[in-house]
Amino acid sequence: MHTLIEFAKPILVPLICAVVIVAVLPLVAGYIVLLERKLMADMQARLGPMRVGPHGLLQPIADAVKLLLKEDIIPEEADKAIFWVAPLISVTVAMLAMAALAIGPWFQIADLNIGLLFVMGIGALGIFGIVLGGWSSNSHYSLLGALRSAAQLVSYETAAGMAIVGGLLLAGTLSTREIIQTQDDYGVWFIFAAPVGFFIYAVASIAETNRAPFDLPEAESELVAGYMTEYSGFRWALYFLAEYTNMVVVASIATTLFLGGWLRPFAGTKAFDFLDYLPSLLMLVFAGYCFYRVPKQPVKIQQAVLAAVGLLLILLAGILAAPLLVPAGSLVADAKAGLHGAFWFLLKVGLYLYVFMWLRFTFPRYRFDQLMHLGWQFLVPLSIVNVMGIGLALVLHRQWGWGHLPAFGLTTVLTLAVAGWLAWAGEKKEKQRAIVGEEA
Amino acid sequence: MADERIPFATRAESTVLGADEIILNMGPQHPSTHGVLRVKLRLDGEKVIGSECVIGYLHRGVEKIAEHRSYQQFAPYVDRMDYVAAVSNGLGYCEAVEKLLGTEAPLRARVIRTILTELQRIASHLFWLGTHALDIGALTPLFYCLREREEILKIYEKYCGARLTTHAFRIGGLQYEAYDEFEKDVERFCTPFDKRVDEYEALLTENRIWVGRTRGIGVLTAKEAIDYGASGPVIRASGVKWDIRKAMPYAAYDLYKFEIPTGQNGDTYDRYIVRLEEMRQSRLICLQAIENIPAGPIMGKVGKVLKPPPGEVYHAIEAPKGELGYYIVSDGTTQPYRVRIRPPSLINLEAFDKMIRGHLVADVVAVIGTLDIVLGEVDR
Amino acid sequence: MIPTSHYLFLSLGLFTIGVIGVVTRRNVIVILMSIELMLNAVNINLVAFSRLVGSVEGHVFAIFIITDAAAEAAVGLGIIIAFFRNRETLLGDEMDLLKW
Amino acid sequence: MLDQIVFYFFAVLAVISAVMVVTRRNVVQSAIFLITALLATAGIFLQLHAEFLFIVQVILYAGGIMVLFVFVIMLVSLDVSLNQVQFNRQWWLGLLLALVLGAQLTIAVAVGRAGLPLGEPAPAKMLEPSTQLVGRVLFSEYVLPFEIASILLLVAMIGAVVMAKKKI
Repeated sequence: MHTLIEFAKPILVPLICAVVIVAVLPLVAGYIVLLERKLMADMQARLGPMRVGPHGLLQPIADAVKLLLKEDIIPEEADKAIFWVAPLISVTVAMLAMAALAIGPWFQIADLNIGLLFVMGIGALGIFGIVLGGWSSNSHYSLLGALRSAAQLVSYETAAGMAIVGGLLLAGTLSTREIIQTQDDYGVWFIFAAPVGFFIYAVASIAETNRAPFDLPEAESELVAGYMTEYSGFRWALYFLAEYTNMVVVASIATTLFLGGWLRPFAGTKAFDFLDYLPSLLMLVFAGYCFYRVPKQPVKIQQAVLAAVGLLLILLAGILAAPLLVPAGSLVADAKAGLHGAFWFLLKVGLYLYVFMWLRFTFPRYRFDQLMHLGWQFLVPLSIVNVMGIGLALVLHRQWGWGHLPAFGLTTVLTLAVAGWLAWAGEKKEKQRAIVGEEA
Repeated sequence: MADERIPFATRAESTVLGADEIILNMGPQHPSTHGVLRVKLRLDGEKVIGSECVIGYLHRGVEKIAEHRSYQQFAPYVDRMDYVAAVSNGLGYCEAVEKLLGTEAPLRARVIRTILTELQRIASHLFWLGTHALDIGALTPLFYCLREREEILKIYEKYCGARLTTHAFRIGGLQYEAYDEFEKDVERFCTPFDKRVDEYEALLTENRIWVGRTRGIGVLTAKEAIDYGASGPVIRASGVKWDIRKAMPYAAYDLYKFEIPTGQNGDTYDRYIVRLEEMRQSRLICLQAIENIPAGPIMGKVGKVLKPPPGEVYHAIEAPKGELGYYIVSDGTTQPYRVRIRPPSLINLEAFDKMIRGHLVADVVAVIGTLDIVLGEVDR
Repeated sequence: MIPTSHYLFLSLGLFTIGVIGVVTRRNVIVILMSIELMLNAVNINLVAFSRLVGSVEGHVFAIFIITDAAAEAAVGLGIIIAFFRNRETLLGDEMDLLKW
Repeated sequence: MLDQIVFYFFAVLAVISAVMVVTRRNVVQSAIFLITALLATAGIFLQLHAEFLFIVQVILYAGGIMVLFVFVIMLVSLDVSLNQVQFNRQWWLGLLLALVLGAQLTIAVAVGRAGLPLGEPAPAKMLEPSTQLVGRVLFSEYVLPFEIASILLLVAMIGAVVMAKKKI
């Protein structure tokens, strides 16, 4: 028995993690959608889903059931086999990318030494799901949407890749685990060392996941729903799942590389150790809010559901607090790294996604040529300059013995100056073009 | 518009690359053609090199119906043309028939008509702003705009019981006296409305993406605008100071002070600015009007059966979308011999091809949006 | 342990299939794809030998080959697009003009 | 054991996909099978502990070059070419020659395999972090070829733009 466990151990842990991810991700995606709808409603002076469950808490489940039961329509003229396979490619690839991500020090499927590159590379395959889906639908809207999408993904992958290279220069490794370890050693998250790089990655990642203001491929008002136009029911849901998984993936990359992964803010400073209690407190506050709302629910069953949610949150708070309360050395106390790491990681991912959504509710959509201009004439040059700047800072720091602050401060200012110049030049060119256009 | 530029043979085998141009059919079922407009676009890649609007999907024969209804019976039908600005439609029709009869509504009726029509202008522009922004991809302004529009619709509901197709006016004046809290309600809406418009502006006016999407798009010079017979905000954005409220005052507009906002470039951005400014001006008119609503009757001396003397009349008002004209011919019976309506949406839509050529597919929705068309009015 | 010769057999199998594709198919795009297949077969060879010898130079050369394949695909597809635009066909045996 | 399973699985997958690439009538299907073949090759790279090459294969080959192919296939018309004869008139001659070539190579390998030791003689430790190793070799010994390759890419890029643009 013992030998069996020993034999299975290296396979078992990743397997469990993988199963957890595959099983939980659709649910998480559903609740991200709910969160998005609720946030959107809040910003738009309305309530959002309120009917299914208290405050719409069960809406994602209802949606999933509806989508599963919907008729699966395949257009007559479509290339059936490819039409079937395309959404599967999208989903598989998006989930595969999760494999190398370290959600807390305990929860990781595989710590590859090409970690981040693996995530990027596998993510790049997702484009086939989109392109093939759009092509096989045999519709102008789908095809245009797919082509736009492909062009957009390829363009912004360049900028995102170069931004990541900047971060990797700082880390000196590709393994996700070691990247976070390096940030712990430095005592500073890379966002503070390379803010421009983070900015570039943030913009490019929005574009890569086809989110507003870069959601041209599915620009509802222009191309109906882009490559998804002809899809319905479960296949459509798969595309949706892929999109939200991709959002989680890019948020995780940004968290890992720039936001310190599972590290608590001020992880190295003893004076800030009280932050360890924050997770439990946060859960308790949410739980308190749930209980406060319970009597106001109209129906018994809704009250029960909301109370259950509150209890769940209290349970989570207890789990998060337990390692802090028991004396060090026991197994429970050791679990702190894993549990709190996962909490902070997910919190950062959540905040990143929140910014995504915030931007979506605020901005109009770019036009395709404007999008390409922004990508190729601003972000790509800037990301190259950013890499050079970080390289310069590292040389100044390591070989010339400058301090962290002057070295990175100087290069950041330089990079920002280049950014300003690029923006100014772009503006000028745009104006000239407008004048020429008027004359012509 | 209807020339034979596009042989609309669907080239099923035409591909994006193989043919120099592809033909894309937008609508009639398309989320951003504002109803059932169908636009056939001739594309070179993503560039529009020609377009044709196909209309008539919402044709209900409004003008023909008029010939078989008495003058009063026809009044509710005009509300169904521009259904987001039903009050303005009614005003134009009632005033046209009054002109035919040679009477005029009492002053009190005219002032209340002015207030309601200006509120309708605000409501129409709000709805336009929301949907236009939505077309360009900004989700949030729509809900802000609908929030304010709701207040106006509530005023209508209190006034006449209906929210959308109100049938608020009667030939000769008003059927309903303004309810007790009317002034207060209008004031409660108008006073903070200025800040609300600032809110929309904060979201859009200086927004780089919004400016990039609208500036220089769908340009219509002053001369072209006049040639196409455009009216309303479309012509004013091109720099022509043409507003029927000033040029040929009707209702009670001559009593109030207001500005005619104009633009210079005649592009989508200018039309946006002009409409926002118009909302502000309408608010000022309303505020001026509720200060002093004269007492008196609300209904002029009009008989139960209308028999206008034989003759013809053309009366135009400044509807939210432009010049809304009614041409009515009477043969002395209780039913009009002929009614011809000049819908601003249709006439403005004719400039569409001129405005869109050379732009990209994504600009099509921007230009359709900026024209502020309502298909019910285009097709009648 | 897998004998290195198995990698070689796999590689030559893929290579031969690629050659067959190049010499028998008419569609230019398929021909181009067959060429990619051949380049790919060579890569397997290089990496297998690199493993055998215990150095990474084979990897380096494989990277160069992939670079070359990218360049080739870009230019080749550019030519195909230009050709298709002018002749409206994709058949290799109709590519019988040196200039137009 | 696992090693063998992985290798033979990917090898069979690669060969079957390759056969499909050259025999499919529909070019899009050919392209999809080519992607599968390339990914199978990537799997073999992984089995050979060439992680960096694995990801290069996935990003560049499958994610980059094949996207280009699929893009072009979608841009050019397919319906016409579906009904055309897919093989050359002298296909039998080509096939014959190709098979002769294949036979020659097979004989060469079969004869020479005696001289090849079994795989895995190199210490696994040395090959483990192949990313760093590849980087070091690439940027020290092979810097010149690397730069030449980048020039090649630049030239190819310009060439492709010149070729594909309607009017310059």
